Amino acid sequence: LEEPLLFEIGQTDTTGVDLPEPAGGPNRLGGMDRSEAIGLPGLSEPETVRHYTRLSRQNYGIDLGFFPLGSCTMKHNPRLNEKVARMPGFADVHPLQPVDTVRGALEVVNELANWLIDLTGMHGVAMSPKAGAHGELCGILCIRAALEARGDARKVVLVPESAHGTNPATAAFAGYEVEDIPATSEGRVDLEALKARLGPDVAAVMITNPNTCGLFERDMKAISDAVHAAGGFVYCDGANFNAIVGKVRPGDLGVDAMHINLHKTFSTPHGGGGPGSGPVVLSEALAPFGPLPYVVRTDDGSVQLVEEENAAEFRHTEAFGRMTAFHGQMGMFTRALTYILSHGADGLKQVAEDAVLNANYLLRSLDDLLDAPFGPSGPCMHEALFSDEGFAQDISTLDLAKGLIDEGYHPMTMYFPLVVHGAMLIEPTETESKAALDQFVSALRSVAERARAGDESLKTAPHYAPRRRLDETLAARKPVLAYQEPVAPSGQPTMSEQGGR
Amino acid sequence: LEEPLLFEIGQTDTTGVDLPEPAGGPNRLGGMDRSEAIGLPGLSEPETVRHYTRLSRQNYGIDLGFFPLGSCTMKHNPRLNEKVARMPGFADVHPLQPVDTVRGALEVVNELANWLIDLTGMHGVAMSPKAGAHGELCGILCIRAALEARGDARKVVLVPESAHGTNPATAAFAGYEVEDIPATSEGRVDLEALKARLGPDVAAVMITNPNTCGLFERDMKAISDAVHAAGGFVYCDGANFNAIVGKVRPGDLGVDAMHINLHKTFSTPHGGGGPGSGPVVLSEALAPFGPLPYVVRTDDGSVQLVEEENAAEFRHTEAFGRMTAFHGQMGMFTRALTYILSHGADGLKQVAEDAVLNANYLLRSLDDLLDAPFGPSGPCMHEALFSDEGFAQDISTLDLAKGLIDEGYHPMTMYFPLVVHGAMLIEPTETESKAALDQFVSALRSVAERARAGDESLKTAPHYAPRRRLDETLAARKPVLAYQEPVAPSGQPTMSEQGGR
Amino acid sequence: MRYLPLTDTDRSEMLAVIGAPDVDALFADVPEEARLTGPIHGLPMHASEMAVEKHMRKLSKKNLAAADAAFFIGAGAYRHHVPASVDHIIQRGEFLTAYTPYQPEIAQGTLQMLFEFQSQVARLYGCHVANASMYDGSTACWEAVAMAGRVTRKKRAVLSGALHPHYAEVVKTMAKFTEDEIAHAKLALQPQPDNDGLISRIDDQTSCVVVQYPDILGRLPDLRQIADAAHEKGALLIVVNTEPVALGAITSPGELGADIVVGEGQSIGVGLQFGGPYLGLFAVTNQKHVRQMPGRLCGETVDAEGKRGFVLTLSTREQHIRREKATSNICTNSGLCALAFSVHMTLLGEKGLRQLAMENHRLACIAADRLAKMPGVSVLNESFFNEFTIRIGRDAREVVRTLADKGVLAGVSLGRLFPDADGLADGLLVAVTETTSEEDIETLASTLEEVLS
Amino acid sequence: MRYLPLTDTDRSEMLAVIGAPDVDALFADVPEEARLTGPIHGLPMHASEMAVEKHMRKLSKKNLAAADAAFFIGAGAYRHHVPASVDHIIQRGEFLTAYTPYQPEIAQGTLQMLFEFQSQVARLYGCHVANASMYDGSTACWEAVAMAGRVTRKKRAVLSGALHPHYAEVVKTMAKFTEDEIAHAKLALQPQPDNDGLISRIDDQTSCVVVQYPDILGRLPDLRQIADAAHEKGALLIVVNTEPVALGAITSPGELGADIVVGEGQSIGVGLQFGGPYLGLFAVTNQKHVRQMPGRLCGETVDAEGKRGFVLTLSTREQHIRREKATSNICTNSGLCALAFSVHMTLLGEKGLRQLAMENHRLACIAADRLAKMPGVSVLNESFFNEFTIRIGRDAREVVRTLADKGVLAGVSLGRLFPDADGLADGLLVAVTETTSEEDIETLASTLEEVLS
Repeated sequence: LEEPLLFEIGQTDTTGVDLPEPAGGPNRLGGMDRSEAIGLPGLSEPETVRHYTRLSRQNYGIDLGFFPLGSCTMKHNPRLNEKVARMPGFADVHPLQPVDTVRGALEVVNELANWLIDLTGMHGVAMSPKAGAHGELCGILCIRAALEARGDARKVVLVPESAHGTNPATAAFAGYEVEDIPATSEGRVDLEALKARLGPDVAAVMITNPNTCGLFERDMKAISDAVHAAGGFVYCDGANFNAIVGKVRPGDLGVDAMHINLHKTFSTPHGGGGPGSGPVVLSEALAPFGPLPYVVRTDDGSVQLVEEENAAEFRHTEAFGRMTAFHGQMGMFTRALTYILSHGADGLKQVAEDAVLNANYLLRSLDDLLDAPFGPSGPCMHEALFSDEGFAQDISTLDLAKGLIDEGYHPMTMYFPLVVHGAMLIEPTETESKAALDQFVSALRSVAERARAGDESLKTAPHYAPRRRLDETLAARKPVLAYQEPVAPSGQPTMSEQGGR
Repeated sequence: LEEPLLFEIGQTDTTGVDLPEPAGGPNRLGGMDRSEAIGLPGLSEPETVRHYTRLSRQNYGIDLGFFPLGSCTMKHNPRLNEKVARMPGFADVHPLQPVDTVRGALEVVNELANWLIDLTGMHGVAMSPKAGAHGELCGILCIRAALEARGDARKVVLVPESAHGTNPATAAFAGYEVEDIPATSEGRVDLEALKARLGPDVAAVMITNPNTCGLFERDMKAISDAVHAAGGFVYCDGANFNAIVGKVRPGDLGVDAMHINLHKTFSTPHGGGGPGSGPVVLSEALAPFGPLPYVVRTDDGSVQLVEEENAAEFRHTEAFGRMTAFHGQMGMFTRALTYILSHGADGLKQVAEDAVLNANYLLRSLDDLLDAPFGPSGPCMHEALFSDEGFAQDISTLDLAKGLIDEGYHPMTMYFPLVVHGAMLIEPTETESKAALDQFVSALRSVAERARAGDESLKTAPHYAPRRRLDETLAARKPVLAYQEPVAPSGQPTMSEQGGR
Repeated sequence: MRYLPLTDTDRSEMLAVIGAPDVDALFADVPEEARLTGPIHGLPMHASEMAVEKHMRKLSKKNLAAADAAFFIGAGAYRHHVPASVDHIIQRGEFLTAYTPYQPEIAQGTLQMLFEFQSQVARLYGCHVANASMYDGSTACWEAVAMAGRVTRKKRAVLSGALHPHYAEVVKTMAKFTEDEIAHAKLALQPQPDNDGLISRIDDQTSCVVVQYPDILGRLPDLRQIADAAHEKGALLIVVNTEPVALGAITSPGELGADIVVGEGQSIGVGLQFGGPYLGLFAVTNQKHVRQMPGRLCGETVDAEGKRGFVLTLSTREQHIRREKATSNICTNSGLCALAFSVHMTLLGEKGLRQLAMENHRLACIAADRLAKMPGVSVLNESFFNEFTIRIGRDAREVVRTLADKGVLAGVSLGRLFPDADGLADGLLVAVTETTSEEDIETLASTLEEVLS
Repeated sequence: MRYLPLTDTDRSEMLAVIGAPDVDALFADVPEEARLTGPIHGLPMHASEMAVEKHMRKLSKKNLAAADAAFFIGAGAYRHHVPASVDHIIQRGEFLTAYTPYQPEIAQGTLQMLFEFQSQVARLYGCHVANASMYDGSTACWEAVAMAGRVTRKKRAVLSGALHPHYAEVVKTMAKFTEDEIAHAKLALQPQPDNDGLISRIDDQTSCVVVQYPDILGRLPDLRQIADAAHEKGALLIVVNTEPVALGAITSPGELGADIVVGEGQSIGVGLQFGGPYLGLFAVTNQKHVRQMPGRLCGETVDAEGKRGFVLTLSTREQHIRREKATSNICTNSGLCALAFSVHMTLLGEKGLRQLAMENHRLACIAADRLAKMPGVSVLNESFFNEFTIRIGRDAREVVRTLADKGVLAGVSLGRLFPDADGLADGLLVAVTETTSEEDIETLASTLEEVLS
């Protein structure tokens, strides 16, 4: 049974709530009363539950199976975290309640901040960024604020070509010119080329470590030293922190700012595209410029939340501003802290080790059949990268990915990083069992054999999914972005026309 | 992907909880320490969630679609009810806590009891029965206790042949001989035949009203009067109370005892087969014999919970005993009360009306194509009954039902009641929309046309379900009721043998 | 009404199809004088979700939740930590809103789960086969007695005095009507169960002996001796267990000679819930007895393509087929609770169950040692798992109520459990689980000391 | 570790396949001196679910939950009743644990939901197209200003003084770096918004005018006049709404001339959550502006068999394709909150939304009338929806804190929102929703009277 659109089954006079009919009479709306219909369809509660339950069954999630999206870190989402986030003292408190009535919530922020600082070996943390990209922006703005504070108007940010798209977009958004850093043939930043480019115009270098080829940047400390010597700052994209949490602290490698994707490393749910949460840890040099609200460790070792009200008290008056209306993603903080406390310092180290072990196991279980361009570069970290080398002429990475869908799997990340042709980036995470990996390897090997043999049926895969291949070109060429009522057959009433002009 | 058995993927040394390793050393187990392995496989939490999520997707539920099981009353289960049942004051209290610490829980029992008494027009209610059949037993035992109290050793219980199988089983369990009551050609109890059978040996008549043919027993009052005149009692099977709640009170029709399936009328979830909950309302004549714990309305109109401790205080010393260890299905009481308060007296009446309206709409939308043996007997109540009359010779009701599965529906109740050949009993309930009914009618009509035309493919349906037809004969002939490890290939360790001697 | 999808327009259109002037015409068979004309007088009208939630929350807050107290109550229902994922899974609509799996092709989720559940219970109990669950431990206990009657064709059951008194009461209530004879020993406060007394009551007319393990005082009877005595007289041994966690630490009843093992499964996955719904477990050690078992059974089979699948089976024992000749009138099981049990047991696994059991025992030992040190208090038990009996030298009912006022739910007084018995009034049953902290134990001890002094 | 499935046996077998002696060999690229040798010193080790839950519950109980107080706080986040079914649906694993729908064939659930969400938001805002959501209202507000700059190729934004001060602060923070000019009027406590003052600041260099509706004081500006003035100078009108429930009662910004409508969607389905995650809404009235929009868009298309389906589209605007030339660096949306919003809005439907809005307004009128009667208290607003400003003749920050000690969360003092502004200190913003009972209003009034006297 296909599930129709809400707009095809709902009616504007149906409702799934029981509220009183408005009494009418005078009001205080200042003459702005709505007179036109809005056109919002409603459903009774049974119909609503069924509509969304059915829709959900058109989705694939980590609860259903292995979800090997490289760089996205699809790991198990513990249900304890969901339960904790719903405790009334967290879910049912307002961000503007008097501080004395939210002491426990602030303790959550502080406890989490404390862990993030300790795990990264940094000095302070800006908790408010709403997602990874927002955190990047926060970090780059800290760097710009620090440079401006010393009257240094540098204009360039260096970004490796293999970086996440958010890196250059962020630097540009913050008003910088973006220049590429080349990579070595083994998939790492070219230290010599980088050094050659450094100079008084370079504000910062943005490095992803472990990088998007799944490799650890061996020269990280040397890079940091060189950048610092040239008067710039080092931004580290922390999207892949899950590979090294508890094993190495970015602060020890000279990083000045790094965002942490709580949904990746600390398993807050992705929810079909968000919400994320991207706290940014900062070095001593950048900490004074962190935006409000901000969390800092004071001299006595305690951790304090700093807002506009108490910025002076904590000597945090150089904050570059505010990135969002309230305190940040509190609902994600409770989940992340719950996850961290569950694992503890020992468990988090095990997380990194098992994630890396799983990735290397996949790499070595597949590299006889799939080309691993950086296979000889040493062990991978949390993800394994392959190219489409060896596929039959007319079979693409996309075809292989869609073929995997027919095997019951979500595909890996495709065509990223851009430095590898037809890239396939596979990240197993630490929450997959060996049995699950073995089953996946066998499925992927079978599809890869077909790709090498030029099996034409791959080109029309998937065959067994809720939909066959969707026409993305049509969607972009003639965008239909909102429901519009079909022209009504004569005599039939139509639902109110789409609102607006 | 097929989901393997837990026993095929779990390991006895894997666990999804974090508990300390036992320290060893002396204990107080009195020498009963376990030495042998148990053989219980474990899974980590991610694997557990995935195992059961995948299993769940092999199931059909009311959340997924229309579930027209006649006599089973598959209606929407509001999520508010689930939320309320989990409030700590209900979920996290022990049945043996001092009474002063569970006043709110007792109020729930009392409030619900109050509603049940008012809605049925009865005198008292035994809340503890754990399910409908347990309630039936409770009611019959009340009757037997009442008869014994007056020294009357009657031996026979009369049951219509269309009754639920639980009715005769219950009467037999309570030590009675069971005799059939015949039905008229229009599908109701034959009043004259009943009167003729009544006598000093008849302890009770068990009537289902509305009956299992979906009809209201018009002569209910006359039946009751006749039974009472003959010194017997009237037990009413309340499984179908949902059809008349708020429209007529069984107490007004002379009923002495009736159980109420909270999961049917008041929408506590069926949960794949339970738990149920079957409070029994009692007439003034039977009320003194209701088992403990018991709820009674006192002279001042208040409602009181009576237990062993205070039985004397409430003059309830003739209780026939105790049916279960504790107070009954508290978790179902909170849900049922939540449901009742949501609907209110007006909404419950609407529930009955919409349930009956939906059933008659189905009856009249199908009776040109499907034989409705009691169609001429007047409006049906909450369910519509059809027979296999008109099907091609070799197509059965079972084939039609399995064909419906391929259309995306759960089949209706089949081969019940026994009085109709190839019976199909369809109960839409009040929580289905007209659009959902129309869609179902169209699907059922298409399958029915195929059944009439003798479409052979129906005989092997379902074709699109997680499983094709299952061999029930094999299951019963060679019962495999627990997992047994396959014989291990040589050299491989086996999991511990199945426990026991 | 938020749960009712029909609009007034729908209703009119449908009445037109039916050919009825109004909805009351559909109730024409109800005698006019019995028909209610409007909503029942004096009852409230429908209410919004918010209003109902507020009302129920208010009632909920009138109770002292176990989490908010120092908590030591057991006596047949135990407070254990249930992992959050258990509750998540049982709320999946596909499990929660499914019916009894009578259409196996679209109910493999429930059926495979039940098959796994049966296998888990059988292994836990050391039995051959378990059924797909029953209402609760007390009703399962009576079903076992009734089954023993069918198997042995005898009508005399011998009940241990240390059987949970509510269980005994249920058995006696039912036996009154089936005219079975129940021989029930009196309970005495002894450090060890009175096996000899029990055995002395077994005779040739005895269908079964019913023994609880651990027993109502928390003691651990050695079952082998009773099993031998029962079997010698042709009686079955029924063992009742109300704390399945114990079986992670002690030998299973099946291994010790029980013929039928029944019990309450609530400890694993289900929670306290003021007494219900709970989970009756029922298993037998002898395959030949399977067809005399009550309740549903799920079995393995194959589908038309030869794929493994599961179905409800042996239903010729059941009421919907056999009617008055059924082995029981039971119709529902406790499916959702069985699911919760099975999920929790899967999370535990053998390793976790053993750890959990030993952690319970460790804390119980700490509590017993702490209480034994108090003046005026003595620990009765020589052996126990996670629950034991103390004597406090005065009527425990009163003391329990006083402690409750101070936020300590100290246990169950034997006076409450056995209101008519002599010599038990100063006994207090104290249960300790992994949810009990050492701080809780200290709170119990110091508050009890305060009250007793 | 309950979340880690690998056993030590698995680990050894896998290392053998890899050909590594131990797991540390896999970290060979990490410089030895930076490698941590054991768990970080001073941090706690792993803990059981029960222990973590207890710890977090303790922290939770240190907060005063809104349900336990008389609650009147708004100022950009509103407490509404969220139906239980909303939370049930967002916890379905298929929604909760899915990724961004980059593989549309197996993500139609998320995609169809987003398409429905976009359609709902567009209609609610009276716009042509809405995106698939952003972080929150404040960041959506800045994105709108940035988009207006791209559309008009001008760099001067005029902000109403009655824009939420946190929103204005976010805009100003970002503008510092992009070197946009921000003209921001000062807020004065007037019964009506200062439209004339705002209009007087619009010039030919103005890219956009940003107006909040209802504004931060709860007032309802007539947007038509501002729209005309802005459009005359070639500027776009950006309307910010922080209370979507209001749009059930008042005319939508799109219908009144807005070019971009942004806002906070938290009121519908999401809950308070101490400030996040929330739900940024973003919509435009002019189809030509679609390609300048930030954030994800979901569009309709067909599959290879011609069946309708949905995909993320127009991604050439986005960072993962355009990198430094993207319209925004935004990468995630607020998908799960968008789902909650969409489910709640579906339950409401137009009928329910209007009822909800009018019930909010009705109760707010009762509260305003009640407070206006108090000595020393005056109501500022001539118009309002469910939030209004009162003046209490003394510093409201102190009064709010005193009331909180008495269990009354009375609202937000203007002094807290505008710490640097003059003349606002005695202002208190009071929000009233359907969750506010008339009893709560009475509690507020009487407690306030007690504190003020």
